[in-house]
Amino acid sequence: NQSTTSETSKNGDGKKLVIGATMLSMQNEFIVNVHDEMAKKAEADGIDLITVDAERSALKQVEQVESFIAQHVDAIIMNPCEVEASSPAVAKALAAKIPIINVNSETSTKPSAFVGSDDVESARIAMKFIAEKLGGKGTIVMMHGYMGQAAQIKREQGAREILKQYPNIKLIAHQTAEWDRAKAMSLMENWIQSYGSQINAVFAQNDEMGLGAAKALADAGLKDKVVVVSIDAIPDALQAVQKGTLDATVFQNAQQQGSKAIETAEKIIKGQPYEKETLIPFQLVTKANLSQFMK
Amino acid sequence: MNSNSDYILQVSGLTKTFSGVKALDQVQLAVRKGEVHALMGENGAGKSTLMKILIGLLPADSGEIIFEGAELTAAHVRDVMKKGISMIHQEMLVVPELTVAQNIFLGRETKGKLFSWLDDRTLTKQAAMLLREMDIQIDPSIKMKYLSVAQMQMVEIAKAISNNAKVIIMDEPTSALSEKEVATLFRLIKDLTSKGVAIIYISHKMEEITALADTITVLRDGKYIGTRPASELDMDTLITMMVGRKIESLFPESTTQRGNEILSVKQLTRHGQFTNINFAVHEGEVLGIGGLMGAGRTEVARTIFGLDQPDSGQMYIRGEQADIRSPQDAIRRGIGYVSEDRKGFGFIPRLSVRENITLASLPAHAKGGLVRAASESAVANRMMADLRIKAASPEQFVTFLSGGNQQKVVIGKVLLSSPSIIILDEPTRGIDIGAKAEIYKLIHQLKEAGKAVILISSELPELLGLSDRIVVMAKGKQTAELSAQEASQEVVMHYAMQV
Amino acid sequence: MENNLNSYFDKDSGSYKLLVRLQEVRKYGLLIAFVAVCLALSLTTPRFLTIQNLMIIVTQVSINALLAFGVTFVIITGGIDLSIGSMVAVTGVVAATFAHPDEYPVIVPVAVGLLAGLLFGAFNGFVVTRSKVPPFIVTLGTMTIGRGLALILSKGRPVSNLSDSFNFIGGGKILGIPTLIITLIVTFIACTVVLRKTVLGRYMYAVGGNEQAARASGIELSTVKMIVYTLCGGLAALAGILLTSRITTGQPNAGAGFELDAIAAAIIGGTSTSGGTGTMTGTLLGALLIGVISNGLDLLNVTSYYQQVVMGIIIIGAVVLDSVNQIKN
Amino acid sequence: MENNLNSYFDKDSGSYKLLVRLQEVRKYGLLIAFVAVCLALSLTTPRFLTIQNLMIIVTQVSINALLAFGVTFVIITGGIDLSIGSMVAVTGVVAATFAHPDEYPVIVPVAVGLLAGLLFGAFNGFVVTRSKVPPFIVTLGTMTIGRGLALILSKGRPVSNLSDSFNFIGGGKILGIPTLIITLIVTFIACTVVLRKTVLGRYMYAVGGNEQAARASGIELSTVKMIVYTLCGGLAALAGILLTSRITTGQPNAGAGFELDAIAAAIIGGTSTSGGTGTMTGTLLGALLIGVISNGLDLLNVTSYYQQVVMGIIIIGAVVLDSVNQIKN
Ligand SMILES: Nc1ncnc2c1ncn2[C@@H]1O[C@H](COP(=O)(O)OP(=O)(O)OP(=O)(O)O)[C@@H](O)[C@H]1O
Ligand SMILES: Nc1ncnc2c1ncn2[C@@H]1O[C@H](COP(=O)(O)OP(=O)(O)OP(=O)(O)O)[C@@H](O)[C@H]1O
Ligand SMILES: [Mg+2]
Ligand SMILES: [Mg+2]
Repeated sequence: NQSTTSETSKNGDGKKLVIGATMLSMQNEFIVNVHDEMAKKAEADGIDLITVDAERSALKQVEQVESFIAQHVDAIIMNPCEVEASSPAVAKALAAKIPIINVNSETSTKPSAFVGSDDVESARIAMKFIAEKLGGKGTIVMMHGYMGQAAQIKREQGAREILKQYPNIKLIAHQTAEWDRAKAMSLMENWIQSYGSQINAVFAQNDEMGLGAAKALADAGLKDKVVVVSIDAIPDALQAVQKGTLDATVFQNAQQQGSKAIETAEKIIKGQPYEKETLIPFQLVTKANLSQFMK
Repeated sequence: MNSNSDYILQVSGLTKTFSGVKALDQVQLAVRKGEVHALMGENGAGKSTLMKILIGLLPADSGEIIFEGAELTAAHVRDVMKKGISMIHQEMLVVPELTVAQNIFLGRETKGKLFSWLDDRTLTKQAAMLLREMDIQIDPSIKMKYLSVAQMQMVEIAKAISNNAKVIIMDEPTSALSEKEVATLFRLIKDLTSKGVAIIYISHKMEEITALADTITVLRDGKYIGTRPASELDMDTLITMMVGRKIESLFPESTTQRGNEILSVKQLTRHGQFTNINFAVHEGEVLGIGGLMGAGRTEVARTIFGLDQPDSGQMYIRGEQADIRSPQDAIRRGIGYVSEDRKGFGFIPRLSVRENITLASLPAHAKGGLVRAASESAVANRMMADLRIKAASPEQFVTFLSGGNQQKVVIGKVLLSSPSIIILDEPTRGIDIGAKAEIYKLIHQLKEAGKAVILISSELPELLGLSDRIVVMAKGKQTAELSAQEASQEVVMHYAMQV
Repeated sequence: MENNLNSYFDKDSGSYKLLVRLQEVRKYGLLIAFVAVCLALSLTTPRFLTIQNLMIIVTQVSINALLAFGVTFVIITGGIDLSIGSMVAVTGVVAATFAHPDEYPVIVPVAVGLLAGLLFGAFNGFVVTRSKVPPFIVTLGTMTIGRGLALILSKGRPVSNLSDSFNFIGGGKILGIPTLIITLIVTFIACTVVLRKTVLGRYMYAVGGNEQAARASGIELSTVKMIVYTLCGGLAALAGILLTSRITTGQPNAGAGFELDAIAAAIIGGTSTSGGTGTMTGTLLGALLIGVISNGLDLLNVTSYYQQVVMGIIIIGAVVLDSVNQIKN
Repeated sequence: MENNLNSYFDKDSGSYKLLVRLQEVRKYGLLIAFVAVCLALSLTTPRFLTIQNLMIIVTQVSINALLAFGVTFVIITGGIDLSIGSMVAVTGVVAATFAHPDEYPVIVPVAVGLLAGLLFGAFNGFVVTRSKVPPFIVTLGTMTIGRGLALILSKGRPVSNLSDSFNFIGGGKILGIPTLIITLIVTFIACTVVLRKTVLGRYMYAVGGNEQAARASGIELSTVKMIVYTLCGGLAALAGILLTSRITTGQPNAGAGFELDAIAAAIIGGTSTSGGTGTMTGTLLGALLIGVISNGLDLLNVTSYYQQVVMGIIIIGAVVLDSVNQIKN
């Protein structure tokens, strides 16, 4: 079969390993970071990394994996768009006997290996921080990502899990701002009109929206009274935490996810023992521990 | 009047209002089997509106239509056509991307059932037969957009006739035709009437009315004026009925001497359209260009005006060689062009009369790019008055004007760009007798004012009546240059048919 | 004169042949562009011209092509449909809801999905013909409505766990040929026949080419438009069902942005947004061109940011090449 | 005859007044729809009709309105510009790159951003006028190209850490009025003047209304089109700079989908996609309508899925109401 012949050929004449990677969206800063780490690691190990952008479309992702299979790459790294919808890609790769590694998030069909973290957990961490900060009592609003996308669903799930434990925290409004800073700003402005000083905290499902909400609150002179927490720990968000405009963000380790993904792929190709599941924990970032995350 | 059974079609009390303006006011019409019933009236009298209501394209506000003894009011076009009325529309209603055959049978392919199979081969064959019967030489399998205006018009005629209608409405069917096709059409009409088909014929050409009409109904400003047997009407009475006043002689006598040569073309050639065209025009002169359809006259005019580029040959303006690459060049050098296709090249439908009239001379009414509204309005109003443009206001969209008034707007626009050479391509196409006289007078005034006029016309009386010299073209070649004395209908036709 | 006209009639005359050829050249222009791109790719990457890769391209193109066929009908009549992407989502979610294993036979989700698409399309047609609202706004509105509906119906979550027989529809192979390719070919033929061989197709051209002329010929404009939007909805539903089956999930946010790709395919293929012209062959070629470029850029491992730049340039370039070949008016 | 004509000219006559009123009614139709929506909102939520909230709405609308003004120019000439969203991103990223604190005076990022937009727009105009490629395809191509460029220039990451003076441009207030609102008003007036009072504006209508007739009137089609696309680029740049300043970051994926909103505003405002008609007032009203609905739905805390459905229905509804008021044909 194809993958083994290519393996022998490369082992024989030292031909470079080829890994195909399909990323959720190369317009998302965190994903770009993961990818850059992958590229760095691949370069260091002398691997050819072919990257394609699924532009958040599971269909496109499935097609891209098909294309990788047709090209007989040695391994596939997939940053899935969807839990279910990206699953056929995994099945297809496995059927073609090409190892496939999921990075960052999961699919329902089990891949050869998984490197990443569980999005539900990130939201739990963020919401728990809010709950504690409010002393288990208050009113909050939540900003969703693009509705129906895996990250949105999971982050909503995590947040609601925690909210159940705090019956005195009331979610008075939740709405999508489509991961977008400008849209989040407008949404927050409208909420301020509606609820004014009623709002005690904002949970935004990503930093972009968190930053937009923080800006709107600051413009309205309410920032001191409202807790804003979001997820991803992009550089802007870290800056904002330092300035105090953002109360906390949740750090996801792009560096580890990226390099571990390549590492695992290499191990599988070379037939070495490997971790079936590498879970990289989230970390809450506040002013207190900020220094260890600032580059 | 006579008993109902004599009439195949009876209209009474028809009223139609467009955005507050009454286009038809209690109009009546009664058409007998086998007659040619001419409908006369000035531009905007409401003739087309009446016909569109008859055929079911427009709803009437009130009134009654009886066809073959049965009510037809508010019927759908398709039903009206099935019942046996068809119409040749004033504005050419063709689908350019479909072939001639497909246009002819549009709406009637295999009885028009949406999900039935098309048999284009049969359609094309039938169309070929039809066209041959009618003595129209057009390839039915060619796309409509490749035809000249005249050919399209002939296809429209074929389409209307092929419906086996009992009443055929012809709204200015000859406006794009030259003598030869007109003769064909007349023969067809004679055929049809002899079989009992009634024709409602609308035209602004008096000769045609004289030659064809059995009965004449006149409308004026949307009101019914009267119906008379053609034999009882003399021209003057008819014109008075239509216009409400008398018209002096159509072609004014000229006393001007021609001046210096302004424009000359030498060996002008555009491959596939015309070859080696040579002529000159002088100040105070009207140069007529005659020929049959497809002779290439429009193409020569377009080339002089810079809309097309010549392949070889030169143009000289006041003795200097002129390289005209665009209409801007032409306008700058004092050339004005009134196209034969006023809808296509003439006016902007959704701009007002004022905005259309000043379009080619707008910079003259602007300062630093800003339009000076007062100055613009003043010239527009003056031109509207000069040309007697009939519009509800200078702010009315040109698309809502009648054909004749649209044409006047286009002429007004060209005149305002103050040209010294004016090319008029079929300037009186579709224009009523009153307006025609005004345009003739205008041509005369231009000539008296020392302008050079190039007049392209398929109406021989007009060409002969106005031109000082006539160039005749046939199949893209210049076949004659005649002085006013030499020229007569026969002579011009002789050269126009020459190979 | 007689000779002149007869020579136009003479089918063997040079000018007649030239004219006919010029009418056909539009297609060739695009074909040349397409062949040129394929050739360039074959030369630069050996992986391009393999049966397997070509099959992948056609499979990948098929969903966009189905949508493009539908929107070609609409554009030919002078309309536009921006809601096709949302229809993909709605119909996909609806079909998926009925496609869980051991609930209904596989015909049920397919039928219900198609019905949903036809109804959605008919609604578009209804609003377009009954109101004087431009189709652009109507379908922009229903695009938003449809997206909302898909989210409501699915409660914002992907609908998964679909039966194997349903997943076969868009993901299986028959005699080694992916079902998507088979569906594409069948639909292409059907659409071509409708457009070229039926009275309905003729009326589409007539309505788009000159609405007034069509009306004056007794063609019921609103009927033709209703059918066309409904047809477009049906094709979008087909695409939605196939997509859902292919990714084994009904996704409420599937199909976002598909409308632009589909419209692009149609227009690249020579359909004019002003109506009255267009062919299914052109649209198919347009969709294939987009697919080939996107596949080729992936094969050449062009970085995704530069891919977008190159894609844009090639699309413009292909149509430039096409229109250079075209006769002026 | 004479009398008759004079009565037509009589500006005090009933029919003249009626005619003018009927030509104006289009605007009123939309205005009625707009007022109706506002009224409904004022009744259902007391927070709607407060100065502060109205100010917020106008602020939120301003970026879309600027884009819509630009695209109105283009649509009036019979064109379309799909690349405006991408231009927002490109110009925003470019401006942000020069807007870090203590590097250049604030005029530099603004000037460079505007220049980038003008160049981008001019490129659109150049390709549209030089090739026979339909504007839809050209700007679809440059939309993709622009998005790629923005990503390349920013390396896919937001460009942040901008100077306070730059952040003031779109985020500050002058005498209590947000700079965005001021810019909106000034731009609106400027665009209205260009369209209604200048030779250029007249030529835009002429080119869009009947290209051939405009050409035969001595209007240089390509010049008018070049200017129009360049203008649209300039306005997109303005929007991009303001957006970047408002969110204090240059985002490579900013402005995605903005083109649809802007075109929607223009068309809701009565601009016809077939060219030759449209006003800036209409476009502004269209943008405001969209903004008010979106604000109102947030205030009423309508669930996001239903928001989309309601938004779609209201947009169609408003334009239906508008066209019911319109004169037929
Ligand atoms: N759709 C319309 N909207 C508004 N006014 C219209 C419309 N159609 C026609 N009119 C007006 O109705 C009147 C009658 O027009 P109609 O076209 O019937 O005249 P006509 O007698 O056919 O003139 P012509 O000889 O120039 O063709 C004119 O004043 C015209 O401006
Ligand atoms: N069926 C046809 N197919 C292709 N070209 C044609 C056809 N008929 C005419 N032409 C071309 O079009 C030109 C004729 O155009 P047109 O009829 O406008 O000429 P014209 O002399 O201005 O006639 P008119 O009296 O109608 O103004 C001819 O030069 C001929 O080459
Ligand atoms: Mg008429
Ligand atoms: Mg001519």
